[in-house]
Parts: sequence; structure tokens; C-alpha cells
Amino acid sequence: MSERQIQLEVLRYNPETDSEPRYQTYSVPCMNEWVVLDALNYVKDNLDPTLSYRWSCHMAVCGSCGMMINGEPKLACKAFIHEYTDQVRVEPMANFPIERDLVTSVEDFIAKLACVKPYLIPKSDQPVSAGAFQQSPAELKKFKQYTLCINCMLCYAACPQYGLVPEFLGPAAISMAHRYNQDSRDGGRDQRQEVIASDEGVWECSFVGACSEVCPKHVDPAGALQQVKVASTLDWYKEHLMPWMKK
Amino acid sequence: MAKSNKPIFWGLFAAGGTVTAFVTPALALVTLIAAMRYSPDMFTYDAIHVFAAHWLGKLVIFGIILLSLWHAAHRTRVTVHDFGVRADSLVAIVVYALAGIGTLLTLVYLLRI
Amino acid sequence: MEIIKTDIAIVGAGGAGLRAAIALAEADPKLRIALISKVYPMRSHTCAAEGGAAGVIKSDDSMALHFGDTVGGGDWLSDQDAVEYFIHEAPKELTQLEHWGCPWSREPDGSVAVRPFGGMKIKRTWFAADKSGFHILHTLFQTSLKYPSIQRFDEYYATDLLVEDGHCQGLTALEIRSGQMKQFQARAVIIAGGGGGRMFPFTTNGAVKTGDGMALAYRAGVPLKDMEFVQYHPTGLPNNGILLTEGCRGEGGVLFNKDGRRYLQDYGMGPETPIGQPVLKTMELGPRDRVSQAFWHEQKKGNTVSTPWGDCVLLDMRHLGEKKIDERLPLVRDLCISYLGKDPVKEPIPIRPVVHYMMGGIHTNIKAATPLPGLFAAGECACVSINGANRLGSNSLTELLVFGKRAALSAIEHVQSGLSASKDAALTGQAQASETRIGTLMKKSAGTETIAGLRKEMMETMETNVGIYRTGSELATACDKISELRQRYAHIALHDKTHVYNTDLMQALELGSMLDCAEAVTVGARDRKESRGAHQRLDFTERDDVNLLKHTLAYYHPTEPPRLDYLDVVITQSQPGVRDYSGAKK
Amino acid sequence: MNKPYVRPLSKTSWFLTQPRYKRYMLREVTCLFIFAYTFLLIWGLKRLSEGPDAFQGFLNALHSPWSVLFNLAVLIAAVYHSTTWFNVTPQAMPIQRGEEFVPGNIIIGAHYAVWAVVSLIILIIGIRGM
Ligand SMILES: Cc1cc2nc3c(=O)[nH]c(=O)nc-3n(C[C@H](O)[C@H](O)[C@H](O)COP(=O)(O)OP(=O)(O)OC[C@H]3O[C@@H](n4cnc5c(N)ncnc54)[C@H](O)[C@@H]3O)c2cc1C
Ligand code: SF4
Ligand code: F3S
Ligand code: FES
Repeated sequence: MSERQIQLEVLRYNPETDSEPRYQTYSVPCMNEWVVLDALNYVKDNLDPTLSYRWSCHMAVCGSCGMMINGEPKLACKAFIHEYTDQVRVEPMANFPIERDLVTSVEDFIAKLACVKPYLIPKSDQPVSAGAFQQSPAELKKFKQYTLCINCMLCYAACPQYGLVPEFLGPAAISMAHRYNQDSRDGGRDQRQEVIASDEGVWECSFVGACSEVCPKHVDPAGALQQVKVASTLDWYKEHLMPWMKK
Repeated sequence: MAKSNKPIFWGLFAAGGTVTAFVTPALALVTLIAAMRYSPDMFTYDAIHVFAAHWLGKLVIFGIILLSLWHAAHRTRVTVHDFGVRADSLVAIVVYALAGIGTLLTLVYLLRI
Repeated sequence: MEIIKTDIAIVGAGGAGLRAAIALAEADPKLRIALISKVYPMRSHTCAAEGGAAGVIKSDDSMALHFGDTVGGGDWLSDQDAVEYFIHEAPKELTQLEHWGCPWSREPDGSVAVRPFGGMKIKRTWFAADKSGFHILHTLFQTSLKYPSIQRFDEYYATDLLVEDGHCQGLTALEIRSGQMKQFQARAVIIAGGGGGRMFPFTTNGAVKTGDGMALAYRAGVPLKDMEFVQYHPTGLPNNGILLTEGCRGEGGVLFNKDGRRYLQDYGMGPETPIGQPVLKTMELGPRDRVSQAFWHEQKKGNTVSTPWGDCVLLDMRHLGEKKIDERLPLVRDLCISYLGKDPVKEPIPIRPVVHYMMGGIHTNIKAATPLPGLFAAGECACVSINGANRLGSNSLTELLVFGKRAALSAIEHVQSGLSASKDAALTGQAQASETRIGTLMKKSAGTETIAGLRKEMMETMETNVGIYRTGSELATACDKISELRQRYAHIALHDKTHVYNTDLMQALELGSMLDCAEAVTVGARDRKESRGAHQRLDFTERDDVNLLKHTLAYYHPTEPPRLDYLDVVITQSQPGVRDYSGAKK
Repeated sequence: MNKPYVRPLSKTSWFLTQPRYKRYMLREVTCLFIFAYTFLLIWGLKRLSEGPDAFQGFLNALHSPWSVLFNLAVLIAAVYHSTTWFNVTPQAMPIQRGEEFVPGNIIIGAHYAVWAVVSLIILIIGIRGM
């Protein structure tokens, strides 16, 4: 357990006192096994109580602590100090408005998530008293990966199309729609298509693939979006070229 | 929000992407060798003509060219956007028109063979 | 100050708060529901729960067995009428969650799978790999998006309850984004603010678990119950307290000391079971309190392994094999590799007990109602009590659902009983007092104390004196120290004077909550002169059913330590007996 | 009091900010080469339809340093396109057999195998007389 002095360069912005963001550097004695979040907590407790950022679980499941670390979207609680040199730059997540310091706006993402109907719309109504639905391990596996999204929004910070076109529904929201579409218990795909197969839906994605590269939970949103495109395209051809085929 | 009509073009783009991925490198290699005139009698009019004259050959050539065109056209549209040109409708008309003309010409030439 | 009028306000959007909100929305779409949370709902700490949720569904299981395991696990401090209600509702709630899309792990035939947990006579824990709480929380959050009547106030920090004419009629909350105080006027309030494990330095609990919900009710005069019962989970990563779920042992992981001995057999949980063939309620499948206590003894005997992070024992899962670990415990593997640099497929993992859960909390009855009319509580912040002196693993997630819903139904009953609201002026007066309190706190800059400094002292006090085993003198020290810290809290200095996302202020408020709760813990522990469940005293080693088969109730005092009172435990079918975790006897 | 700060993002040079964006843009611009090359093929087709002399003229015209350069560029672009395309197929079209998904490498490998066969056929048809 060796200790190392790290220069932590943090983007600061306080809307009440600053007209634009600026960098502030803190010299932090870090244990080698620390994560960047530990270093931030050290700053908060010992050097500068005015630094603001979000965190809670410290185990990469709550999705609070997304930020840019040396330019890469990362969870601060899973960015290990030993992977960095003595100079670490921490900035708020790209593509989101900065509220203060490392805190960015979440509202837009939540609204997008809500609009894809991210909940089970059951194929068949069954009262709770009739027991659980059947679902084979294979059927579960089909969508399981997409349930792992912790809503950390790193994929949005990585996706240039979201940066360029803020109306884009974006990787995590569409992946979540796909998750329910792929669930053997669900029958709500048609309802979700109205939103995700629109121009601002999946069609803003040009398969940059950055979302999947940065996703800390290996959800592979890029894959989900391409699958949604394939399925939506098949829908379109069926609808327009083979109108006699009922979906 | 309404469902987008992008699937028409995206379908062609995706199919085209696959086709060009399989054939274009080899085709380009052939024309590259021809360009370097590696050996003058490597490209015989007869052999290629026989292939192109057969209806199956025509179909294959038509398929490859059509899909390559539409693949490239759609991706160009996106790429122009990525370079910061925000006139998507105009760009779309231009690139799809190019692809359309190319398709038409191909059809005409193939029928003449 | 902006006034937000609503029918029912819920503080906390973790498992319990969300379940309550959905129950309200389903019961009456016309009800206005304000769901107030200091973090976005999916950041709530329910997301960290790994192992699973208990509920009887398999044919070899029965309500009687779940009842027995819960009451025995709780060392007979559980209220048995509440346990009966709980176990009957449990399967319904878990099935409901399945209908909402929760990706429970499955048997090959497509039915929901269950796994064994510590202290259970039969496998009963529903699980979604080792991310059960995560999936429960996200399923609930996403389902809640269906209901337009649930109005969310994300990143609002509740500061005080409004109590007028003897009933609770709302609360004040700070909008963290703007720094503005808001007044919520409601006809009933449900508190679902989660636990307070953060008063200890070494804990599985996330930063949000600072006991705010408990403190909110406590300061409004509602007693906190059984706060001295703090659960240590036996298997935490030694460097940062990250939890390795009980599912590790449920699936067959075993514990060794430095000599390679399965030491649990020396503490009444033997005889030793063959590796790879776990026997329920035996050895590694003993209850958390016993397994954690065994660690303490091993440490005293010098049988632990010393690591850079202190003394540890070893959790060995290698015999489970890579495939099973990846299927059933993928998160555990990832956590071990990422945060400790050790792969459980290849080597044993050093672990030690870690503060995990608070059995105690806001005193409620079986209907989730507190003694204050109009105020209800559910989840970890509440104490019904089904968990007694030691919670059975995987009962908590189920409790969130069962009592989250119950709190909602009780709140509706209360609203329909037609109590008339007090005049705006009276409520606004109180709200302004709260605003002044926060304003004064924020202005403090001359103070000599720092938030981080006081917090550190509090944590050290709790760690040294209120651990797995306690003594009268240590507890007396702790009581003095915490009450001193409460005094010194009046002199803290805040450095951040701005309004937008002032986390300095948040931390000051959270520290206040933790200190209040910590005092209820220490005073309750000092005066409980017996050993029961998670409360073990070296100076009173026996359980005392004659005098102390009772709940502790702690009443708040602004400047003095709390006043204690006691309440009889409700016994319906099971008289206190011997807790037997030796597999030999059946 | 809230005044969220939106960092400017250059619409025309955003892709220079990160290596992965540059790789993406490189992949995207391959289409320009494929576009142009397809028109070259169409021109060849036209000449083919006009008889042996015309086709010979086409071959002669091909024989120039610029043409070599162009074809080389197309070749490189096309190979880059093919590899980037095949490497992501398992993401876009996963295949589930029983419970498990077919590992991505197998899907990618299968594509490379087909690619090799198709290329061989094209070379044989294209370069008769070898
Ligand atoms: C690592 C870990 C693993 C666990 N594993 C299991 C398991 O396998 N099985 C099991 O049964 N139990 C398990 N538990 C226990 C269980 O997860 C918790 O007891 C339970 O999730 C608590 O849920 P809750 O809804 O009461 O609170 P939380 O989920 O903690 O939510 C609290 C909510 O209150 C809000 N809040 C708090 N204070 C304020 C305030 N001042 N103003 C506004 N809002 C506020 C927060 O924002 C949050 O939304 C585990 C616990 C931990 C820590
Ligand atoms: S898809 Fe991945 S990166 Fe995106 S929000 Fe979900 S977990 Fe985060
Ligand atoms: S990075 Fe963006 S463009 Fe698509 S593949 Fe991912 S959403
Ligand atoms: S603190 Fe929860 S994800 Fe980092």
C-alpha cells in the first residue's frame, strides 16, 4: 500500500460566482489502491469543502459518479489511481450542461428514459394470485444484458451524436426500450416503436460505438441500437412492401 | 413523434455495407492490378463479357452496384452531417439522386450487353 | 417560500418509497403523490443489495418455516403478529415484482429460482443473479414512471416535518439544485429514508445512508426503536467494506482461518459440512450475528490472517468453479478483482465483518403507522419490528415491498378519515422556522469545528466502542463522546456560502442526523444489559427474557441524551427458545 | 440563480477531440471512395457494353499513375470498411443458440472466411488468363 502525491486538476464552476468554468489543482496524497472518488473525498474533507460532486455506493452500481477523467467518461469509483500518472484531470461529464463543479444536469436523460415506456407491458394479463410468469433461462438471457444499465449516462457523455443533436434519445434510453421489447413477457413493442423508431430515436445513431466502449456495465448499447434499427427496418419493409402481411 | 422513413435507405445501406465489405476489396485489387498493367492479357474482354452477358451475371453485377451505391450514398449523407453541414435535406437529395442515376445507368448498360 | 400542496408526501425513493408511491397511485389515480428524495431514485442504496429477497413459493417450504427462521433469527425480539403479516404478504409482493418485469433468475423449467441464505431452514431467497436489489430498485423506478400522479422531487433534501394540531401535515425540503426551501403541505407523510450505517467508518452502506429519515421523525417527537441492534455482515472486503453477498456462502463458499480450519464449527455451528455441500442453518449458513461474532473470537485467539487492511479470515469459493461463479455471482467476482485485485475463481478472498444494517428505526406498528397521526414509515428507517435483534438475510428487501405498500394503504386510510388540514399560516410559521434553522447553519463561518473532523470522531467512537462485542464502560464512553459531539456540532463552520448544489451544507445536515441517531444507538446499547442477537455484551453475556424481552424506545431531546422507555414484544406462537444452528440436530 | 453552463462543441471539428472519434470518421469516409469507385465500375460497364475496343480503351485509360493511386486508396479504404463492418456484426446481429449466445469471434471468423472465398472467386473471374 504505497502512497503517491497526485496533482488532481478539477474543473470548477459555481454559477453564483463564476461566469465560466476554470481549473483548480489539488495536491492529494493517494494510496495506490484508491479510486479517483477517494481522492475527491480527500479534497472535500481536507482541502476544499466547497467542491461539489455526486456519489453514493462506491461500488459502481448506483451510477451517480460519472465524470470525465483524463478526457474519458468514467465512474470515479471505478477509476483506479494506479492506472494513472501523477497528473489526473477531472471534468464533469461531456455533453451535459454543468450545474456546478462536477455536477451535471440529469433531467434530460430522465425525460428520455421515461418516454420510451421502460416498464413491462404484459402480453397477457394475469393476476398476481395466478403466480409468476414462466420464463426460461434462455428467454431471460436474451435481454438480461440490457437490464444491467445503471443509468450512469457515461454513454451519453461518449456519444458525439448526442452532443451534436441534443434531441437524440440516446443509447441508454433506447437500450432500455430494447430490453423490454426482448422480454418474453412483454407485448408493448408497438407502443415503444412510436418513439424509438422516430427521427430523434434510433435514427440519430450512426453507430459510432463509443457508448459501448465506455459502458461500465457492458450493456453494449451500440449493439442494442443496431438491433433496433434492423428490426425497425424489417417493420418498414413489411408494412410498405407487404401490407397484406399482418404484423 | 412519427416513425421515420429512414428505414428505406438504412435497409439499403446495411445490405450494401455487407455486400461492399465482401466484394469491394477484391474488386479494387483487380482494378488496381489492371491499373498497374501487371500483365496485358490478364483482362480479356471475352471472359468478362461472357460473365456480364449471362442473366445471372447481370443480376449479380446489378446487385453489387446498386447496393454499393446506396450504401455509399447514405453513409455520405451522414458523413457530411458529421462534418458539420446542417443541410440534411439538400444533401440527401443530392446523394440519393447520384445513387439513383448510377442505378439507372447500370441498368441501361447491362441491358445493352 | 414556495408551497407545494399534495395529498401524500413520501420522503425517500428507494425500494420502500417507490413501492409506497406505486401502491398509492394504483389505489387511487386521483391522489396527488409527492415523491421526495435527496438523490435520484435509482441512486438509492437499495441498488447495492446483492443476495436476494425471501418469500415462500416452493412446495417444500412453508409459512411456518419462514416464521420460525425469522423469529429465531431475530432472537425473539421480533413482533410476531408483524412477522405473520410479513411472511404472508411476501410471496405476493415478490410475484408482483415479477409481473412488473423484475428479471429474477430462473430454474430450467421457467419458474423462479431460489437460493439458500444464512439462518434458513430451507431455500427461500428469490434472486436476480447477485444484483437483486439493483433489479428491484430499477424495476420499481421504471414502473413508477407509468403513473402520472406520482410527482417526483428528485434531489430535494427533507429537513423538518410539519406537525400541527397533533398530526403530521407535511414537511420542508431544500431543493438542492437551487438551494431554495420548499414547503410541502400533505395530508399524510410516509418516511422511507433508509438506514444510517454511515455513522460507522467501515460499512457496506453508501454515502446516502445517514439516518436522515430516522432523525426527521425522531426530532418531531416520534421514538426510535431498538436502535442498539446494528447488524455486522460477516463478509466485507477488508479495504473498503464492499459487501460480498451472503449468496457466496449460500452457493457453497466456505470460511477458513489462518490455519485452514473451518472455524465456525468451534462456535456452535458445526459439525463441519463437506466442502461443496452446504447444509442449511449450519456452518457458513449460520445467521449473520453468530458468524460475525465467531470472527471476533478468532481474532482474539490470533487465528486470523493479517493483511495490510487489518485482520481477516478467508472466504473460499474456488470449488464453485468459474461457470457457477459467473452465472450466480458475477458482481462478486467483478468486485473482488476490481477492488481487491483477487479473483475468487483462483484464490480465497480475505474478508472481515462490516457494519451493514440497522434493525432499529422509527417506531411503527404493524400498519406502518408511527405514534404521530399522519406519519408513516417503511423500509430500513422503520422498525415494525420483524427483524428483532438480528435481521435474517434477504428479509429486508421483502420488507421494503410489504411495508412500503402497507404504509401507503394506511396513509390512504388516514387521508380518508377526514382530518381537516390546519391553517396555512400555522404551517408556514413552522416552515419558516425550519428555513431559519437551515439559514443559520449555513451562515456559520466563525465556528471552530469542521464537518469532516466531527464526523471522523463520531465514526471512531462508534467503531471502538459500539462494535460486535460491547462492554458497559465502553458504551458509557461512547455515550459521553456522542453527546459531547452533539454539543460541538453547534460550533461547526460551513465554508460554502452559495446555494446551487451546496454539498457542504448537505454534509452538515447529514452529520446532524447521524449524531442524533448515534446517540439513540449508544444510549440504547448502554442500558440494554443483556446479550441478544446483534447486541452482545461481555459484561452481560446472557439473554434476559425476564426483564428485557422488550423493545427500547428512545425519545429525542434537543440538548440532552434521549429518554428511554420500553415496550413489550408481541408474542403469538413462539416462546423464546434456543437458537440452534448446529446441523447435527434436526 | 441556476445558470447551467453549456460547453461549446465544434460542429466541424468535434471528431478531432478523441482518437475513437477519429477512427469513426475514418471508417465513415471510406464511403466516399466506395462511392467513386462504384462510378468507375459503372463507367467500365458502359465501355464493356460498347464492345472490345471500347473496353480496351477503358483498360488503357486505367493505366496511369493517378489511377494506380486511386485504386490503391480504394483498396485500403475498402479493406478498412470490411474489417470494421465485420467486427461489429455480432453486436448488430447476435445469434442465440439454446441459452448461450454464439461467441462474437465465431461470427466474425465466419464472415472473414466467407470474405476470403468471395474474394478468391472475384479474382478468378476478374483476372482470367492467369
Ligand atoms: C450492500 C448491501 C447489500 C444488501 N443486500 C441485501 C440482500 O441481499 N437482501 C436484503 O433483503 N437486504 C439487503 N440489504 C439491505 C437492504 O438493501 C436495505 O435495507 C434496503 O435497500 C433499504 O431500502 P430503503 O428503501 O429503506 O432505503 P434506501 O434504498 O436506502 O433509500 C433511502 C431513500 O431515502 C432518501 N432520503 C434519505 N434521506 C433523505 C432526506 N433527508 N430527504 C429526502 N430523501 C432522503 C434517499 O434519497 C433514498 O431515496 C443490503 C444492504 C446493503 C448496504
Ligand atoms: S448503457 Fe452503460 S454507459 Fe449507458 S447509462 Fe447504462 S450503464 Fe451507463
Ligand atoms: S456512441 Fe452514439 S452514435 Fe450510436 S452507437 Fe453509440 S449511440
Ligand atoms: S458512487 Fe455509485 S457508481 Fe460510483
